[in-house]
Amino acid sequence: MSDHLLEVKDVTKVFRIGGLLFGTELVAVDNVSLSLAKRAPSILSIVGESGSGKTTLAKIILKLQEPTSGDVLLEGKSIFGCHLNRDRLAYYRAVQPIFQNPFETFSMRKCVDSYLYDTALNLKVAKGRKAARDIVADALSSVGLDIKGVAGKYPNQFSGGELQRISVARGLIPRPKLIIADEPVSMIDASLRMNIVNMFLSLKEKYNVSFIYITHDLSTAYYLSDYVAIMYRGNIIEYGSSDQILTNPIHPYTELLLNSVPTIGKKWERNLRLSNIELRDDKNTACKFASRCPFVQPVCRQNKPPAVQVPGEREVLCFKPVDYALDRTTLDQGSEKLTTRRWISLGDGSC
Amino acid sequence: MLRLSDVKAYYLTRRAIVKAVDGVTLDVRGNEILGVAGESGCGKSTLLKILYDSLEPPLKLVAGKVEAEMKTVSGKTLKLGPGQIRHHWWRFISYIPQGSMSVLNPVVRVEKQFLDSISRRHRLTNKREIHERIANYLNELELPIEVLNSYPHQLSGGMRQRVLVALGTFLHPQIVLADEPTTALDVVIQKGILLMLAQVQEQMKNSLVIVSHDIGVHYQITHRIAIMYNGKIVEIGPTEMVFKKPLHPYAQMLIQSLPHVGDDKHRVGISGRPPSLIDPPLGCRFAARCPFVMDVCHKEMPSLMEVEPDRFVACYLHREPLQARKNVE
Amino acid sequence: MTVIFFVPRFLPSDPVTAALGRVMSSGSAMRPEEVQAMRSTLMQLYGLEGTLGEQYFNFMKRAVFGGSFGPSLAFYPTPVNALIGKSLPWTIFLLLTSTLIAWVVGNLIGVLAGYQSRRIYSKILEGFAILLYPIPYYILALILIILFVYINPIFPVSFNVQGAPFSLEFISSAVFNSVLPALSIIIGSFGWWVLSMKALSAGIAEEDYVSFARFKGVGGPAIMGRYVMRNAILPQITVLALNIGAIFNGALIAEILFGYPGLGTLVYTAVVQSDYNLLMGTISIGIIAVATAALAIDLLYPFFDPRIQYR
Amino acid sequence: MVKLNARLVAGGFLLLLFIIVGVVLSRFSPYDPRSWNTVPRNLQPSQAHLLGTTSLGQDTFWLLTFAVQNSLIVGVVVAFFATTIGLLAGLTAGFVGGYIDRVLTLAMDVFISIPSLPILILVASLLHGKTSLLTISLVLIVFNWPWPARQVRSIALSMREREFISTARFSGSGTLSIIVREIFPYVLAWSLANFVNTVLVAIATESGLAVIGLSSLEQATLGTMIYWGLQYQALLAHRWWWIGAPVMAIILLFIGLFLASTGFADLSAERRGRYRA
Repeated sequence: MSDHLLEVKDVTKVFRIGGLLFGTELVAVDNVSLSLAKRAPSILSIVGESGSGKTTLAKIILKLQEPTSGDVLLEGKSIFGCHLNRDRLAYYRAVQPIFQNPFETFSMRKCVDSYLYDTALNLKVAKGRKAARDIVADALSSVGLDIKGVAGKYPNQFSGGELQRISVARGLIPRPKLIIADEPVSMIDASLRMNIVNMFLSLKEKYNVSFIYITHDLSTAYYLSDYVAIMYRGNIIEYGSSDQILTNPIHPYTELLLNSVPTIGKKWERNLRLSNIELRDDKNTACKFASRCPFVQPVCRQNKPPAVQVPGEREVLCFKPVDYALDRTTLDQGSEKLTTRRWISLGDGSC
Repeated sequence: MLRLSDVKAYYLTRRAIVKAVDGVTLDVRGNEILGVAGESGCGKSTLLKILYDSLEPPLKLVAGKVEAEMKTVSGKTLKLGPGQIRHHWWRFISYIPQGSMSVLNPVVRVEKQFLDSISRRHRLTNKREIHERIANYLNELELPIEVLNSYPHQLSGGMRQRVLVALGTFLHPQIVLADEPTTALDVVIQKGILLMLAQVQEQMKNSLVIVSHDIGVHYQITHRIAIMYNGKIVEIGPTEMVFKKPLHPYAQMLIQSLPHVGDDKHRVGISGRPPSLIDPPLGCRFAARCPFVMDVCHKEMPSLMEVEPDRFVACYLHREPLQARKNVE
Repeated sequence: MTVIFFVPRFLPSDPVTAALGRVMSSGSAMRPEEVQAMRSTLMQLYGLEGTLGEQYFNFMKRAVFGGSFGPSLAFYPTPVNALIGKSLPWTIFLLLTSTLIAWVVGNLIGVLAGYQSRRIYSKILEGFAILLYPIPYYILALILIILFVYINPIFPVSFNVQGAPFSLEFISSAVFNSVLPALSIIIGSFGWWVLSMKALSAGIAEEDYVSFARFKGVGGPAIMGRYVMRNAILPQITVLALNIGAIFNGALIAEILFGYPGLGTLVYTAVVQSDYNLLMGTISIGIIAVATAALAIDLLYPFFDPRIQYR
Repeated sequence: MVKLNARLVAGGFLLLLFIIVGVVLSRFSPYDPRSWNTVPRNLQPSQAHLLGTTSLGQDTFWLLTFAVQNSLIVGVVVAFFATTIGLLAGLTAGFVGGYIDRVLTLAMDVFISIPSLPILILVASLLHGKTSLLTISLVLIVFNWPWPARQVRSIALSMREREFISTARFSGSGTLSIIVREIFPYVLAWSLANFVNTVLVAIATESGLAVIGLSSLEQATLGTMIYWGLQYQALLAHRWWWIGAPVMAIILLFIGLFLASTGFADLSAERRGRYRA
């Protein structure tokens, strides 16, 4: 058996936009690899802005879309390999989703609890309706809800926060090893958001379940996760433990993101200029961030940046640390600005 | 500039009366950025409709006064009430909506949509002159001129929102209302647009009202902030002060619940949920979720009172008005 | 859409037997060899020799590339093409003018009713359209005939054009005679345009860009024209392409009832006279014409909608 | 509670009237509608003959009840099969997608853009005189399934991406169960509206064909009544009731059907709107 719970291997997803003749191709996910260790439950955040491919990646892991190339392994077995019903149900027992919009998670024409019973019965967690009721009640109480308050009600009778709890409860029924939560709190009011986020933390401990938390919000990602992967236009440009990445970013894009978060207690410097170039058709042979990067070098416009291993289980998709490691002096001559950057000190002693 | 006194505006539908704004007193001052913060369904967008004088059935102004003071070109001051403000839309007061795809006419070029808004309000009649002025203004805001010749779908979300800011401020209105101007935009673009708004306000020295659910946004660029809860303003004061020492329990808990990068403190949300706007409780709207709740809180809604210079709060924990305290001293 | 050309394949077969049956049932006794000879003659005339594939190939060769449907039997030896050539312009003239008038007027009224859907006049207009829309063309035609031919004889009973071709008298009498058939098509399709345009523009009037335009201080007529109408008319173009077949159906019957010398009447003649070649020809031409019109509208659509670009 | 709207009530009332006239009343007819000369010819409306009699010696009123019945049968049969086939085809195309979707969509577009009447005329003339209501119904079904199919397909396509479908999948539900339990409730009200509308279209087309004498002439439908009336120059002879009765019946029936159809459509829109709010 593999010692990885989940492995995403070189996954690429290309969409065709428009008709067969005049369409263009869009690389939504570009050669992404990720893994989650099995030994202890962990929370991995995939952070990115709209169009970064994070939701597509989530859909691929959830088998809702097939990758153009690459594979996803669950405990060493490809999730796309077999089409037997038995395998399908086994997959659903191991992986469960939580969606962004709680009002869309359940059909408006059905009672919410029917989904919970379906899950318990179809996934063979419970034999018969009576046993299912106990399991459903149990799952609901673990998210702080009472089965009596849920039974026979339609989605429009709940608030967004309550529905999201029910959605989590449904996902918990088969005792999955992994929950994929796609922006689970972005539609939830700020005052209630932390209740859901804290719930994830306690569920991780209580039920030994790992989470992949997909978000655009760096502060909850920092609060919640053990590991963070930053996505930019289909690539994971920086990966590592959340502490390291979010307090000491290497990639210029991560840094730009962090500086743009409207944090309370830290006023923005008023120096941001938005580019007027509509980023659409950069060549695929350059760093995708090159046109926005304040530290751009000629090499960034000519070559794809490599994935560089940085000590401490970190990986960065950028020329910055490479150049530093290879030839610090040439780079110093090339750009004076770069020598003042913080990442230089990070490289000290380790590279 | 614009003052609301004890305004109540309800949605009168056949099924129920939704008391979206239920007794709000607020004034928008000259040369300031005022933030209106609140969660979904707290009445902040209804408040915006009142400020913009765009009440349409089933929304109705039930009680209270809305007064605006407009400075005319000749330097006189004109008093305007509800139903009159709308005659000065775009010239005296303008509106920047959320920059979604749907606020610009999809089949008309951007320039034409610019011209729409000024042809009736502006003295300029020469087409080339207007074009020149628009081009200059876009230049000032560092926007490419090509956007004028584009259709909305050809622009990215961030660019569309910048066009909307330009559109709303082109005639130098005395009041600009921005409704969730950066919601659904990426953080980097959000920062750029908020800074752009702040810069424009700084140059024009007019009033900018920003409505947003994201209190981080308010912290970054507003001068004063009004926090709404369930159809009422619970706290209002200078932004810096409110964030440093929030007085209303709701404001306190809300600000404290937000996590920050690099801060490992355990954060908790507020339990429970806001009461319904159809059938609000008799007393304080926050009483059911408030950890400091007292008997009196359930009996009567506390009114907004000035408890420190320029700081107003509606809570029985801060019952001693500033005036009374001064007298004692 | 262009697969229309395959339609002749759908034909349930053996018109020959049917024709023979008619000849025989008309009383004249025939010897078997005569029957056989007649059969093969008919087969040849109808282009029904050989396997289905050969037939298809022959038909296509004759009809599509040669542009010929053979001679008419009823008006032997006039070729079918000549007959169609004479009647097609009439149908096109009738269909084009009446569809255009109905579409334009219907859409104008529809946008008016939709933009101010709460006003009483728009409710009255809508009610009027609801009463008109479900009534089929031929019923309207009958009502018009009853009203304006019998009760109130303004128009002649049968179609009657005078004067040399394209003289003033000819044109005016042609127009005069076309009023009733055109009116039946206009009234018949008008209700639909009003109703669909009303629904569309009422939806668009709720769009953010319309309320934003109002907030910008744009005047009512400009909003209705540039914002509501401009956006609502686009789907109506597509709907026109889809509905042209149904309108053509209606026009066929209206023509027959009014004795209008178009394709419909020709079809009817072919049916009554059991003129198989003529029938095939008229129907193929009709279907091809409708499909071409629909295709043309579809192809023109991107010119109206800036959101669609062929890159 | 489902709140009935005014259109549905008005339309339903008219339809009920026709069902009573066509289905119930026709059973009490004192005459056989198919035989001629059972009553004196060309009588003006009177107490004995409510709507007069025809030149063929039939009682117009009782003939009308049979005509309504036959027309309704054609309409309902066509609408039932067309809607069912359309629903299945649309769901298959929208939900299965891929190659099947492309073929079905092509077929839908072809059938929609071909005018149906010429084909019907062709069929009718080939079967010369032996046209039965059944064959006409069959052709009408062929031409009427693509409309609902197209609509259902687009509904299914948009639904496929909805999150609650994924929720059902992750609850272990199979594709069939998802179609039946998740998608069907959303399509149902719309299908009802389409069903009623197809009844209208089917009756209209059949009558149109009948008016020019190309439908089954033995069986009385609203269209054949008009045909015989025209054949016997009822208009020239100013026998208004003969043609007027079926014309009025068609107008009222169609207005009723149309009101009911839009009423159902409004109803489904309203319900969707209410839940969304």
